[in-house]
Amino acid sequence: MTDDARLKLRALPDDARKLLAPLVETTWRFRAAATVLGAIALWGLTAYYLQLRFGLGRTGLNQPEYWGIYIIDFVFFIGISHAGTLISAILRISKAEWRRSITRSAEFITVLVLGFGAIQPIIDLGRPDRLLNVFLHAQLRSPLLWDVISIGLYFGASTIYLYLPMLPDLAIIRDAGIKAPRFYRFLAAGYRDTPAQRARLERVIGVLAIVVIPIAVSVHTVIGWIFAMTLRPMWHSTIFGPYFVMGAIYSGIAAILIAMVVLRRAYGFHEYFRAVHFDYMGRLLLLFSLLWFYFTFAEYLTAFYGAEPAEMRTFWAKVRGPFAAPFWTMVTCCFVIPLALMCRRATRTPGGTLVAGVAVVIGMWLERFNIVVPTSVNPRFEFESLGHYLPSWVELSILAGTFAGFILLYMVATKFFPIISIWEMREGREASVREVAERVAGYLPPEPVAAD
Amino acid sequence: MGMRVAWLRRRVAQVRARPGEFGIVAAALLVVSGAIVAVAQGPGVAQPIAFNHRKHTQDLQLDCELCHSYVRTGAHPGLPSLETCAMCHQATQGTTREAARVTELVAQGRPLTFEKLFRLPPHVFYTHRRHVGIGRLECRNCHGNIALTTRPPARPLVKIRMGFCLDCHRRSGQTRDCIACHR
Amino acid sequence: MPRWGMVIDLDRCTGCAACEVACKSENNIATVAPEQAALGRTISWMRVMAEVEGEFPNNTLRFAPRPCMHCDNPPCVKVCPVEATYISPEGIVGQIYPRCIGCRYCANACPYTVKYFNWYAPTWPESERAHLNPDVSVRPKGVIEKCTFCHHRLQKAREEARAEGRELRESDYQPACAEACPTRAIVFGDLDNPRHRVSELRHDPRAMRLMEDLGTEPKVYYLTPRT
Amino acid sequence: MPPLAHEPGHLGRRRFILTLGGGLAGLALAESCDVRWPADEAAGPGWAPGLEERLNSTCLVCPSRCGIRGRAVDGRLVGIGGNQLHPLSRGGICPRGAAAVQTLYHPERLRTPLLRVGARGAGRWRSLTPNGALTFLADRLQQLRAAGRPEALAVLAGYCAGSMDAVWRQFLRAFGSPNYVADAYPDGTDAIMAAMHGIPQRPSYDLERAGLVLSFGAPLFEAWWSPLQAYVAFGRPGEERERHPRFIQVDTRFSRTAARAHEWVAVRPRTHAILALGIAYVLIKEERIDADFLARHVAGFDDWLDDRGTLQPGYRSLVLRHYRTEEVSAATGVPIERIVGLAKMVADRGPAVAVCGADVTQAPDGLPAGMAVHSLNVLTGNINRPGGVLFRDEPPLAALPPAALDAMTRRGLARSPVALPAPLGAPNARRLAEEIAATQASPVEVLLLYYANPLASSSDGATWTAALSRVPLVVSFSPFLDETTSQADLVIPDLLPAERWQDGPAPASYPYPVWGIARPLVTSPGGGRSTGDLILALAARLGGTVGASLPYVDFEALLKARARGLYDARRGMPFGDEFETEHQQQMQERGWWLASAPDFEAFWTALVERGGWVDPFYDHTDPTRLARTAGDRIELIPQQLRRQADGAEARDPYRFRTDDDRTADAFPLRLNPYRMSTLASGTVGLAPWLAERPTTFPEVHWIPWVEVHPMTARELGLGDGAMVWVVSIRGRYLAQMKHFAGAARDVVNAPYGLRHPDGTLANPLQLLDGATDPLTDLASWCTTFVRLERA
Repeated sequence: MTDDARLKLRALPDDARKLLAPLVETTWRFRAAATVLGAIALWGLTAYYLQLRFGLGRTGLNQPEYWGIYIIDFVFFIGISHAGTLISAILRISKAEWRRSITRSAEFITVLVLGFGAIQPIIDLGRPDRLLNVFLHAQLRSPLLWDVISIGLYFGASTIYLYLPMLPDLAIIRDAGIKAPRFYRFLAAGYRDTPAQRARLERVIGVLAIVVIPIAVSVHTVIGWIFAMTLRPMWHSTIFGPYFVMGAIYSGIAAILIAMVVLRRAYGFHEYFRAVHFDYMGRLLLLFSLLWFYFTFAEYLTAFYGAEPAEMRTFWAKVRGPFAAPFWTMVTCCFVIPLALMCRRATRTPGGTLVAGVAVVIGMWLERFNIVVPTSVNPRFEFESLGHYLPSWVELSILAGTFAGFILLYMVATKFFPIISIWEMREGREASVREVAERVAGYLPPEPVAAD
Repeated sequence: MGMRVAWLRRRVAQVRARPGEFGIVAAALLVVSGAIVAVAQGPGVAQPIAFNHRKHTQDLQLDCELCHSYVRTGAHPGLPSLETCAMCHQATQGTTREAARVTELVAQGRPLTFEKLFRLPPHVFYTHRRHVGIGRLECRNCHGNIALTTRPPARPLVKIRMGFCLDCHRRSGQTRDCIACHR
Repeated sequence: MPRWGMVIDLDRCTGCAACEVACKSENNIATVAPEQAALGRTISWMRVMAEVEGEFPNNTLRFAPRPCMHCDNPPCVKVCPVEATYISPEGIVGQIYPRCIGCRYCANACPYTVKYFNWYAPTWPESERAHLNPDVSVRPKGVIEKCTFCHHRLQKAREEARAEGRELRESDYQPACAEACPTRAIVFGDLDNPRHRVSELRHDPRAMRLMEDLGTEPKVYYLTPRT
Repeated sequence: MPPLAHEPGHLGRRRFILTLGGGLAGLALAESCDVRWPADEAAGPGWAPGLEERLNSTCLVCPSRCGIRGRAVDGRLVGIGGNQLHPLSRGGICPRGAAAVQTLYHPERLRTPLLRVGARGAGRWRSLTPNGALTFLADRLQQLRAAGRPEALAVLAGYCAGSMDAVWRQFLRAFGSPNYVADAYPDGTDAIMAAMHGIPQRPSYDLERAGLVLSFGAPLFEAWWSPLQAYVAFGRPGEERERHPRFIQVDTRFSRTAARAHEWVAVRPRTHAILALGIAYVLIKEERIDADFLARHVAGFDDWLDDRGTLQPGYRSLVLRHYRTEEVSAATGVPIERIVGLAKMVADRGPAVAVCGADVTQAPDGLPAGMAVHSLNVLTGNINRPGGVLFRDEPPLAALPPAALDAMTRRGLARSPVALPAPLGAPNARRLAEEIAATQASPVEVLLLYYANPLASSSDGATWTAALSRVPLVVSFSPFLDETTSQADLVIPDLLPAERWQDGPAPASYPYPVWGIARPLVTSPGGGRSTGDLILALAARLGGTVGASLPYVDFEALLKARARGLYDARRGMPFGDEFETEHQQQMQERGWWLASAPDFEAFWTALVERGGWVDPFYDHTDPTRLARTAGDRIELIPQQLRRQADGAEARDPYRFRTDDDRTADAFPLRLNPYRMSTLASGTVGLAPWLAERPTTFPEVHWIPWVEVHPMTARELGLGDGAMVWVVSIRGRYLAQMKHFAGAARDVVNAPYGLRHPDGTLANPLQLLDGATDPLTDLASWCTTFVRLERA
């Protein structure tokens, strides 16, 4: 980067200077990490090429284990994608003031991870060359098609929901002229931050925030329904819709927490991600760990109590059979660890939330594994209960490649866009204190007027 | 919002104002699609002999079944082998170079293998028996004016696709069940 | 409109698997390499399921030859996103290979596990291609395949009957498995036609269907073994 | 808002996007137009008109010789189904028969004759023309005759009952050699019948009309003489419960027959006969025997005075003395109530037919054990009765012309054969190998192998290796390079069954004479000549006595000439449907006969079209079908055995040892080899369809396996599916170990004849201890002990 850009950066006001610094400064650590991640992603691409060339036989899938890592990743990534849009929308609507530094990074997770999630079923297709059949010969009875629709909608909505609130920041970058002027001029699309524009923008964001919530809920509900609409033991369950939505939000919060801790360290955003953010997000995580336990318990108790033989084969396979290890690891990661760490203020620190977040992300991946695989290898027709599943190196490479690709893209995004909203911070400083005071005053009975 | 709509209108107007840009894009589109279709279709079918259908079917009034012997009974109608040609071309017929070549081949006993022109994908269960033998369809219903050609066409005169089959099935009230034709 | 169905008498079945091999021969089903077979990727549209229960010397065998059930209410058809699997007016659940995108949702939805996936393209030694049945296509890689009640035989039988200007007879259309069965345990025909044996046998007191409680309405009936 | 559109970069971006869109649209176009289909979908009907031909023939894959119906499309055999008219199989087919299309087009099939160029077994060959091979062989045989040693020609033939057997015998007789050895699945039942009935013939079983089929180790649904015969009997009268024969399987393992029979009686190895006599004990005690039949037709039931005037114990005394129910129960492991129940069922559900399997006779005391099983049929009088044991005759084919003999042939025939017959039996492969291996200068100079692969199928592989190395010229007619064929000097591959003319008479187990005709269903793409035609051509080439004895242009002509015997016999009929067959049977019962064809040509055409000839009538009143012993009585204590061996054994043949010496703890498990329904002979590898799933249980694919009880395996620390070496004192082989709850705790069940994917045979027979039954020469399959070692 040029010294010119540095000079221009230095001339900016405090928030903008700090938050735009990653756009002009790139450390060797970043380059090293990007190289490694890029290599892994390329490796994953190579593996996919092999699978494309020779067939899905390159995976460890078989009969009756028709679905494996790819579908697990699909559910997992789409789940993570609930991080941003949904959480930021909820926080925005509920006027949680502490959201201001968090929303942007969360929304980026959504848009990027959604792409990586959406390609998973395509990777899983036997005939990706016939993908267009899904549109040419769409059969609306199939939950898979509902999914195509809701994910498409969600992707569109969340991209807009990421882009629009970024407009003022893009205008700031354009005006500062620190980087690729034409690029930012195009993206800023003539936004001048006039009061009229600002007011219109805020109105649109408010509407979008409301619209995006039902779409987000529908996405993971429908993914849950993909499983629930079949007659398979421990899939055919009405709880799956809400269970999946809850799990998605849970894993999303964990992903945001990890991103916050990493961004805070990597870009020195200590002043923006403060103890209170971790404390509040930690509380949210705590709430969801309890919710997760409630849902899981309800789901398993129902299956256990009904004791239908077909269901029980899957149930016991998870609880004390060949899948006991992933099952109990899941319980530990999704419930025990986050509960233990997040129920005490002393551990709702960046370090504590990082540990809990990582545990939840791992646990939620395992949860999807525990939903997909044990049921697959224990089909209802019991003669076929000879199933087994060992992912092949191709699947694991694609898994690693997808993770690496997502992280890499996220890193690159932080180099082009402020990962913390500049204007929302400024707005917070300028307007919010007064607004909050007024709001709080509005909650209370009016102060008695002194009798004169 | 109104402002963005106005902006969009302006942009469209700008593009309209410069047909050159539009033309380039359209040309590129055409070239690419054309290339793809050409590559996908391949070079076409070449026959070992420039067989004159018109000569045989119109001038000489020979029946299709004479050379395509299984057209009423087989799945595929069959193509004439050298023996079929030899029925007449033992001695040179006519004056063309191709006719002389056939006679030469017959004399030498060298095999003559015609190439298939109209091809169906292998997942279609189609029999000529059903359509010609039982259904009494005319050859030209599906093969167009092949009988009037004077040179072997490189590509089918009629593109036989599922829609083509279904149109006829619909018109004639025949089955439109998938597995009636897909195997 | 006929409604094709099958009755399998478990009392007569010896588990010899002639039906399996006859099916493989009729429907061009390729074998898979030994390591693929060990992974569980063999294809067998008709398959004699057998499981030994109990301890020596008091073993019993739980078994059933299992083709596609051709359900009247097929769970696989509902979930297919591209209508590659569908139920024909005569009740045969068809699989259209050139349409299938290979998502395997139908395979997961089928409670009877009758749907098979081509993990690789099926392969044959060159010389073995000579015995491929020209009435049945060889599947490409990456699509689902399954028992079709040998519907190509129905296509041909109809053609034959029309050529001879007569009605279709019970014996005209028999799937390869039913034809091969040495103990005549497999009976096939029109369930609604009182002149066909299946329509009588399915009302036998021994008749049952697999997982009837799921409401899939299978058209394959089993006559339970007498003890 | 500034105008943006003039920047070139902007334009480029949009063009890029549009071009990309256009490309995608083009792809969509190409896709939706179905313009091109990938190569992997290219297998279709292609050019061929799809002309179909369906021809009846006879399956030659196993001895059952079922009727088949081949479906050929444009000259390719695309399917094999059953022939509805065949009286034995009635349209049914077995997996092996259906999979024969894969054998026909097997990539490893030999198409041209091969002459060895390198060392024996080195696998280096030179192709010969069919005529070159014929000349080569003819020259070598001429040399034998020129040297005055016609007896130095020997033929070892596998199961080829019918005209091929007759042609081989005729050929050797005219050539002047007594050395014809048939290795046709010996199971010792002919020796049992020879000893007890004086009829040296395998028995027939009228399973269909039996009330109870009591099988002692006979794998009725697996590698039996005719599984189809058993299937038809098992499945036939399904709706009429009373007529449904009840199948009871006495077996050492939970075989498929045991699993699907109505009852399975598990016995310890080597105790089948003890159970049979235990049942006899109850029948005698309860007086549920056919006393009238015993009195009129049976000798040796009661005690009798021998020539020296001493009182000899009869069958009754021996059984009552030694086979008290408690003792039988203790020896066999079958509970007392079960034994009594079985006896009651034999008495009540008659006619009860006891079928004796190779499990019983392939033991050191196999012959008496088989006699013990058969004695149940004698006790119930169920011989020569509907639903019983029958002795049927062969189809009345026209005999080949008497062999022409000259001085040299007479001299050769007068020589003693290399392989002398067993005391009760025929010349056999084991003796042939031993004799050749024992001498430095082999008595056999040319050895012809016809469907014989003794290196794989015999238990004395080492002897055979030695024997083969001594024979100067070994010729094999196998269409595949099997173990023995790869050790040959000359291979003249036969055509496969679907390409040649042959006949296939029904096996002895079927109670009616059936003559199936195997005819070419397709022509062999590589040309070639069937061995039958080759032998006829060879005879013509050799000329002289040989040529005069086999005066047929080809095998089809020979079959047609022999069929004249059927036409002239004025009985039987070309195959017909069940109604026609029943009608003919009823007519013949009343002494009538319905002619089926106006002349011989029409008769022959009908025979070929319908697949063969059957005589559905069996004469139950013919006394020569009961006994042909000296006293015309069935001998429960055979006098022939007394003459064979004088001693305690002869006085009481019904004593059996069960205390095999297992070599201490080194070999703790008993080896229990068995034949598979999908593979009986071991000469050809399994068709891929069969190799992929050789059995319905246990779940195995491709890899040869052994079955071990899960507890036993766990004690050995071996998990399900582990690869193990099966080790005996004589050798070892590699197999996959499957946990199998239907195996006894102290045995290893070992299917015979399977190959690893690389082609090596996993052969439990190589491990056998070498014990034989001295009376029949049958190898013992049940006295070998092994251990399992992790591979």
